[in-house]
Amino acid sequence: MSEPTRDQERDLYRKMAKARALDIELVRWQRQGIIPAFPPSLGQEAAQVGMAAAIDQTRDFAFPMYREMGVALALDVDMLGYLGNHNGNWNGGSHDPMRHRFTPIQSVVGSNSPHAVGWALGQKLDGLDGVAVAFVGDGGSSQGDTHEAMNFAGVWNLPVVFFVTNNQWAISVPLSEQVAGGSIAARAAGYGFPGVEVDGNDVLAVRQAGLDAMARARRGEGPTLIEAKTYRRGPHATSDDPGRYRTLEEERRDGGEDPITRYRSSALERGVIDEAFLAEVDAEIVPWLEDIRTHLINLPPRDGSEIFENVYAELTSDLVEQRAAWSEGAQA
Amino acid sequence: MSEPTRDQERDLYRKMAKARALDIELVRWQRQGIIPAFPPSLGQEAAQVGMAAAIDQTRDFAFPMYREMGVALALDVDMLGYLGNHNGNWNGGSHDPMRHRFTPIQSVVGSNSPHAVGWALGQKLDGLDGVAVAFVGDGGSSQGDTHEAMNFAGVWNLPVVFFVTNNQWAISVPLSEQVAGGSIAARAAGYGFPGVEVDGNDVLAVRQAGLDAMARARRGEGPTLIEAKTYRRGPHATSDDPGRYRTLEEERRDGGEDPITRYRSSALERGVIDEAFLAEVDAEIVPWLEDIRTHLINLPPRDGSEIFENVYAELTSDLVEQRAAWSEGAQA
Amino acid sequence: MTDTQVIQPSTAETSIELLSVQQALNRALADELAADPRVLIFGEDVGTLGGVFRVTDGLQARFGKERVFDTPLAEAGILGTAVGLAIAGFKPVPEVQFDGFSYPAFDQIVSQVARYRYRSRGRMTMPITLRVPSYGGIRAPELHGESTETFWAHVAGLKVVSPSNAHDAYHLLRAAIQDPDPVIFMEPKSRYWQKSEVDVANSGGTSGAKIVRPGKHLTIISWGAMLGRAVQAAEAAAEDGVEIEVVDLRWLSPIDTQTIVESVGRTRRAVVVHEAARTAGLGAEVSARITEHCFDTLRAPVERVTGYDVPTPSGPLEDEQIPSVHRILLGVQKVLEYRRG
Amino acid sequence: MTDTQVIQPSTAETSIELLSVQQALNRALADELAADPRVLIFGEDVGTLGGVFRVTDGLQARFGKERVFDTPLAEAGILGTAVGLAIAGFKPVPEVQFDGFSYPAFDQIVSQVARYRYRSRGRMTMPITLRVPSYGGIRAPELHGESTETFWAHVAGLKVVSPSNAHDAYHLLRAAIQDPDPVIFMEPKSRYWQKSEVDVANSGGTSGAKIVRPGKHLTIISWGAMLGRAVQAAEAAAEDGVEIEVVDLRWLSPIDTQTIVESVGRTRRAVVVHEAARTAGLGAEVSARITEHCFDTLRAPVERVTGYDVPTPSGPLEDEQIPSVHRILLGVQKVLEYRRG
Ligand SMILES: Cc1ncc(C[n+]2csc(CCOP(=O)(O)OP(=O)(O)O)c2C)c(N)n1
Ligand SMILES: Cc1ncc(C[n+]2csc(CCOP(=O)(O)OP(=O)(O)O)c2C)c(N)n1
Ligand SMILES: [Mg+2]
Ligand SMILES: [Mg+2]
Repeated sequence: MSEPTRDQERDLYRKMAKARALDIELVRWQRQGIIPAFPPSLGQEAAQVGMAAAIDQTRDFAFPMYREMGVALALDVDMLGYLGNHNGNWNGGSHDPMRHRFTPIQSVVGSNSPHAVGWALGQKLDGLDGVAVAFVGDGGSSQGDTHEAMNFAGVWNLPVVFFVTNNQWAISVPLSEQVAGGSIAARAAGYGFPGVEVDGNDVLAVRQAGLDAMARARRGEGPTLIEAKTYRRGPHATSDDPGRYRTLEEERRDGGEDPITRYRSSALERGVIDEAFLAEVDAEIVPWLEDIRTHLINLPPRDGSEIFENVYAELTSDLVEQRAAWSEGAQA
Repeated sequence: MSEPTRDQERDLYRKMAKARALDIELVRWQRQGIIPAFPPSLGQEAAQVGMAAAIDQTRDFAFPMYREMGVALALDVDMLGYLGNHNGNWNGGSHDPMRHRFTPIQSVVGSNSPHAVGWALGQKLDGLDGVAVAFVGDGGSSQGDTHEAMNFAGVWNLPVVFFVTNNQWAISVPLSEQVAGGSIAARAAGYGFPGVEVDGNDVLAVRQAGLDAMARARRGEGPTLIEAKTYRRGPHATSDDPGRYRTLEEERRDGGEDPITRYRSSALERGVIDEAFLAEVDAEIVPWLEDIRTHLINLPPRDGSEIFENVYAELTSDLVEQRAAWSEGAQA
Repeated sequence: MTDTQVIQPSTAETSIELLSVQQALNRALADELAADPRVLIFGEDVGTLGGVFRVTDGLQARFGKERVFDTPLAEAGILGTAVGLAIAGFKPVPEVQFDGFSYPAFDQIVSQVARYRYRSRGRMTMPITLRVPSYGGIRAPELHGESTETFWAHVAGLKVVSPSNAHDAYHLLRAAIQDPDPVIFMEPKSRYWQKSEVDVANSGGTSGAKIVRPGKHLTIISWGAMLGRAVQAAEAAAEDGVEIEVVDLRWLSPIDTQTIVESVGRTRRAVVVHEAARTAGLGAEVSARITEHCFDTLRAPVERVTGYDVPTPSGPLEDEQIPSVHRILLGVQKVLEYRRG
Repeated sequence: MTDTQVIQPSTAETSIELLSVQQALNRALADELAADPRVLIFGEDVGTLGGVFRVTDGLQARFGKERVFDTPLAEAGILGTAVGLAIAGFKPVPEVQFDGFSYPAFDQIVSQVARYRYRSRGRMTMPITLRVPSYGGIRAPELHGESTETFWAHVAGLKVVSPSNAHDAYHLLRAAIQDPDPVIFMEPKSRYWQKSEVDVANSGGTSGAKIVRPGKHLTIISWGAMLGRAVQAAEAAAEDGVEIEVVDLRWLSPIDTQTIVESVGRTRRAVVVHEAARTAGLGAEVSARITEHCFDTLRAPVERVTGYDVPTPSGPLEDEQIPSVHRILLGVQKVLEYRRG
């Protein structure tokens, strides 16, 4: 056990609160037409901020899917760059993935886990002690790529943590129709490494499970699968209408206690935070959101010619010609 | 437990002996240039004949890979048709897969399991009680398709038996570098259905495990994974040279007792068979092999125009043209 | 060659209706489910939700969870399941949620769906229709706007069809489902909400290509979501007195060479328009076929107006990639102005 | 565009050696492993066994299990691992055992390997070389004799190269590994055991296409295992006084249009030869490009001599599918005899 310090706890709270606030704003901005679409993390803040707290960005590397906004935020990823994915500025986000050690957002469910495995193999070959963290969904656990990655990781005893956010839903498909056996954590035993189930709405528990798994991997003891059980409180994305597949009553019943309220009460009770701190966080959030909003709105559109860049290290002669044709055609 | 009758036991022995004899002949025929290549089942006869004995061809359906010659034989699949795969007459074999309820031979490792799942779903939808049997190798267990199939089968509680022949090798890759955790049977728990490990060199044990799993599936209780532990005593295929990756000593050590010798001793001891029966089987095998050999040698080559057939239900106009061009070009 | 008798739908009272492409597809699925008890619909979110584009809306409620159902999130598993169901005598109509998610199922489609009839010498047939919401035009994220037709058209054993309007959406989907061979059905997702007249009782023929606008100066060949822009370009050109014939290719495999060649034989000039990347796009095949058949009559090389050789961009940048009416007209102009050197 | 400086191999004493394609490839891998500590080789059976075609023979023994290693049997996992290794700064050289087994990795190749540079705006590069024993010619079973070039050539972000002889096998493989972009390296498996002269010290240039035989009456464009037959056809034609120029395309993406167009500009007639199915084969692209550039000079439509639109047959039937010298000559004759109507 590595008990968090008071500052660390405050940091956890601050990040969860910011993630929540930004998440709510992003949905609002989508309604206002500022961004075209967004997949909210509402209710997953404890899982996301808790796991991020276990990642050491001086040496580890995160392989997210598309619903890891809270992880990005907690890892101090350039949020404007990150959100560039969601406002259509650049698919995957335009944050620097090497500097932030956080890959571009991934849109093919399941395909990121083998990348984490390859990177982890690289650490082992280089004699380094970084750990790869693959973010997987309950839906993502069904994909063949996820299985192949876990098997590789097990065979090679690699420093990878498969962090499975079991939010009970893959768009409209509930866990019972997605995961045979019902437990994703239980899959790990089949690969010979530990599968840990953790209350994904308990930020301290997630952090601890994350730290344990990262330490284990760093010691060369191999992969861990963490299944953080939480709930996707919002729609799959802003375009989704959950009313078509679950009732509000079910949402209330299955969502459980809000992870932020829950942590706030406990932290207040334990004297880790106080009303003054909460007021400070609230005060911090307002201008921060406003700042992101202003920048997002003012983000200049990308020049169309960018579609020709970074296809290859150098423009091919075909692309040189095509770019010329494009610039003719663009004068519409 | 359903104890085999004396006739059933004799049948098991006869089929193992025939499978062995044919297997050895096929390797010889390959050396003689009668067939271009063959993947021997040497040492896997107990696993193959044992499982086949659990399949009821009036209602079940087998989804083999490419090393299930003993299964085909035990299921009375038209052997000349089946061997057409290996002599280059028709890829997949030209036996009637619907009549024999045994699909064409599959050459993409892992891809057959989802087919078994789909067929099993069809049984369930039709209210029938057939069971699909997917044949999987230790190597095949690594493929994403195998995982997806097991998860589907578990979620839908389908009548499928995943019969994994763990013969310790996938060409040159040993189990320890293939299967994380070391046990394929252990994977089943992660999907919420039973995983049974059975001595794949004990024909009666395999048969019993097969019967249990088939009965369970037929009762609507869902899938079972059977891991039959055996050993690939021969090369991966006639073109392979195992000396490059394992020593003869290792082969002797890891191969264990020959499954046929072992069953013969036990059956003799228990009085189920006697020397007269053994002589009868031996006498039967010789002309049977000769018959297959003669027919294989005399199998007329296929007419080249067959490449245009069965691409679609009807020849497209492109193919009509191309067949005409082919017949011009074929006059070389 | 791909002609199929379409069963008269029971619902047809007045036969012409104004439907969106999404409604027409939904109707076609419902009519097929009703007409043939072996038809099954499955995929991610196609059941309770009715599909992310609502193409399967209401079908589970009407036909039950045994006919219309959700699967776990695994495209290879979905297509592999379709193969098994086909062996068991069903007519599977699986969906992959977006074009780019056909890639995880590529092996099952190419090595299994396309070849099972061949491998089994006609004994195991694959009357599978894979619905693929396709092409760009909705500024979606990466891999949600792919034009995959080349991949399938190159694979023997598959048929590929793509409607450009609601009427064809209805009839071609029914024809695809009734087809004894596997069909990749590419839905123009940017047209889902576009309404036009559908005559459910009279298909007007579901085989081959269709001349959707006659003309005599030049032929544009296109399909799917691009067809509309081709017609707009033709309308714009008409104002300048240039009469463009527009051929809706519809079946991308097998290609109806005859209709194309007859048209270009008359117009002597051709432009092929598609969204997919240029190199090895289906436009190359169309171009090669036209040249092979019309070499003497062609007055200019066949012009290809296509996406560029870049990964399909997402968001607003997508607009740079998809041929605009302006770009189509530039291509037309180039062909019209061509003079032998 | 694909030009790369090839590092002088340390082993070169006398610079010309007689090597088989398999030996040349093995040598190239050894020299790259020796020259660059970031190069890694992995795949099914490439380690202890040295590959089913022995292309990686001896490399594990020489460079160790950390540089040359076996993987579990899972192609998507292999390519996904390559992506992660590339992010970690390695130069992965994975193998899929046979062409048809690239299909299970299709998604990782097309959606990940090809796009990571683009997606990350150049910050995460993919210097991956995927070795694919390719094409037919050894009468192997199904899916062991596929010609997959169209699939890759259509995908922006990938390069595709295929040697036709031992010299190019050596130099093109080294160039591919040194290339900063992902390269699909299609090895002509039927030529593995064919020996020819390799000048390890002098590549003679690794970029673009190569005119391997000059001629003035007609140009044949081909690549990989078919190149040899194209040359044989040219030799046979020469006996009748027909001088055929043979272009070895080598890089199937990006295509060296200039070399092709210059050649056809001179010869005025062209035949493109490949094993892959005809429809949407790379021959269509080559044909379209030639016609676009040489419309005025062409004396006959570009002829395609290709595999038929059937699943690649296996065993002896494979011979029916792969263009024979006779079929190439029929194509040549057709073009030579073409007269405008
Ligand atoms: C390979 C693939 N198939 C389908 C989709 C479409 N899709 C996007 S998100 C999603 C559900 C994912 O569920 P889960 O993994 O549980 O993650 P969550 O959305 O709950 O965070 C689906 C089906 C996709 N992006 N990739
Ligand atoms: C998808 C795929 N990848 C690679 C191969 C090449 N290959 C053929 S058999 C084999 C090993 C299979 O091992 P296993 O599943 O254990 O079956 P066994 O050969 O032992 O019966 C390999 C790699 C293949 N046929 N299919
Ligand atoms: Mg989920
Ligand atoms: Mg094995």
